[in-house]
Amino acid sequence: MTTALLYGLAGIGLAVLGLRGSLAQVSLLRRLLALNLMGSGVFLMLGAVAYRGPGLPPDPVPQALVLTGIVVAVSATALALALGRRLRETQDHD
Amino acid sequence: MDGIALILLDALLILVLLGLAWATLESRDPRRGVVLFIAFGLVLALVWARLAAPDVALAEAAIGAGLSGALLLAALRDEPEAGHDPSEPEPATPARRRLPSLTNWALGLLCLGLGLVVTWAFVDALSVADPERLAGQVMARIVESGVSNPVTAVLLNFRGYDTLLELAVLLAALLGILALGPERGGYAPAGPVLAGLAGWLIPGLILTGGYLLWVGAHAPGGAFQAGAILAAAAVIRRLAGDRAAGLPQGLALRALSLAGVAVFLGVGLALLVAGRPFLGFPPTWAGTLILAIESAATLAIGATLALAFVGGRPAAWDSPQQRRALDPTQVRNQP
Amino acid sequence: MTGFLAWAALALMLSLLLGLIRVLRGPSAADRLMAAQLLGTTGVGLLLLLAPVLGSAALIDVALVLALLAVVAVAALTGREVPGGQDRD
Amino acid sequence: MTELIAGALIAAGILFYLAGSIGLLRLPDIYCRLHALTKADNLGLGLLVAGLVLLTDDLAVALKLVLIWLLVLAASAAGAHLIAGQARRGEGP
Repeated sequence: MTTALLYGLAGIGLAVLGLRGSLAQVSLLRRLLALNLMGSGVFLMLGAVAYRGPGLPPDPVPQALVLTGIVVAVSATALALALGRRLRETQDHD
Repeated sequence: MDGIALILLDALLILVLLGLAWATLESRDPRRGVVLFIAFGLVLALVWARLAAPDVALAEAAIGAGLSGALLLAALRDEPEAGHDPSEPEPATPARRRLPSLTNWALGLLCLGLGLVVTWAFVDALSVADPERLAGQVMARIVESGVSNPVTAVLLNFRGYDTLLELAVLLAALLGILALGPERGGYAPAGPVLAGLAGWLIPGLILTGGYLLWVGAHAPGGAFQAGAILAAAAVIRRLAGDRAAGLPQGLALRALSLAGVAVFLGVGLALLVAGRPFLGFPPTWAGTLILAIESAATLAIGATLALAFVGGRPAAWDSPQQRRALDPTQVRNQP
Repeated sequence: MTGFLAWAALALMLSLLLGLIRVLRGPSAADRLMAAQLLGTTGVGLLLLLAPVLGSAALIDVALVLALLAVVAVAALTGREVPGGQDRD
Repeated sequence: MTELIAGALIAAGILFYLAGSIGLLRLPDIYCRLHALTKADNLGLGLLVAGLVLLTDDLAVALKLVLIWLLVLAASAAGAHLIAGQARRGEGP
């Protein structure tokens, strides 16, 4: 219970930090890093909900959601990096 | 007595995690930011291990602590910002400009408010004495799922639609990357150290990927982790000078990228034809079908993430005939 | 014994914290890289200790993956591009 | 008795880790630090693994632990070479 609360709050803090960064940063790379940190915060919240204490089996459903989320996040990051590169190339031509 | 040690460990882990996130965002030098982000992924993997989520810890160790770092670093190579010396004082280039301070404060306040609302909701949700969880239903019917690892059962059987759509998202991202331009420049041929490393690391990674795919049925592991590890083998291959990253050419590469979605859909449709619901595995066959889908998904995830590291449409994407017909260097240089 | 191992894990976490200071401080890229490599090894040790403490044998597999992927990250960080071979337009 | 030896080995391993981290912080130049780092990698984890192997009664687990140690050993040697090479080329940041 306390463990779940502790890590859940950490997840929320991480999500807030990432959200603020993704809005306030100007460079594309740092925005992407911030978005990834925000995603990790949300995942951590889900993971905290899934945790049920030492010795007890955790809830597999949120864990499976997180697993799906991690793979989607990395593919979205890869696509965003490719978009950023294309953007820079078109700007260089101007 | 080990209770106190674990609580202190929790506190340190959380402190380090948040500190690394903060430092990542505050880094002026983008390369430093990426290194800190890799360290963040490593600590997050430890956190998942602590939260009794070894399946997630495996994925985070493979993706967060390894692969996304490699992806970001490859992208940094064509980032003009990366060129300057970090020991120099901050140059006042446009890339460094910040938002006006008033907007900045308002933004901070807004995010904080949002965080407080989420905190309230989260604490409220946790304080329910004995919440009704889906876990009970998963455990009650896990025998029918064909696997004994509950996370794999949820991913491939009980919530198979999610995973199918996730593979579709992965494919869509890949198509986007391929459409946006040709691949990034390659790496210098490996020196003796890197060549020696690749010589044992690539077989080791492939073996570990196979092991995790197999073990995923009854213990932590599965297609995502295995796929990410295969992609890491491709990354090493490309770093050692092989531009194609060990991927096959032409039609074989296309088939590999499509394999996950194709086999998943094929199994679903075959079940429909056989008179069962879409992706409703018959319990006796479920184990075999899940292994078939997971094997295809592993290859597809590996190929997709490897192509993401390549960073665009590789020369090998088209067959040799197509390449001759449509010489990309000729086409690209026209205005 | 698990009590002792939990304290050992805590000590290793402290060591990880010290290594992180070098990642933050740098100053050179190689310093950060070394610290990142030490972080990987410390993480592997921590996972191996946590496996008996938390009673989860799967954490040994996590340690294996971390050991393999940490060196991939180091290789990516030291990767050299083709000299002058950037086909940028 | 076995537990005592295992505990001593693990404690010694942790000391090497701490020494490596402190060395990384305190030593003056990069090649010295590289030296401190490889000590921690090789000996710290090696002692830790030796202690844990004594504590387990599952042969498969023991073999996996030793395998991980060997992997880290080979990886850290190669990694240290790559990092030293980069430091010598003066590339960066």
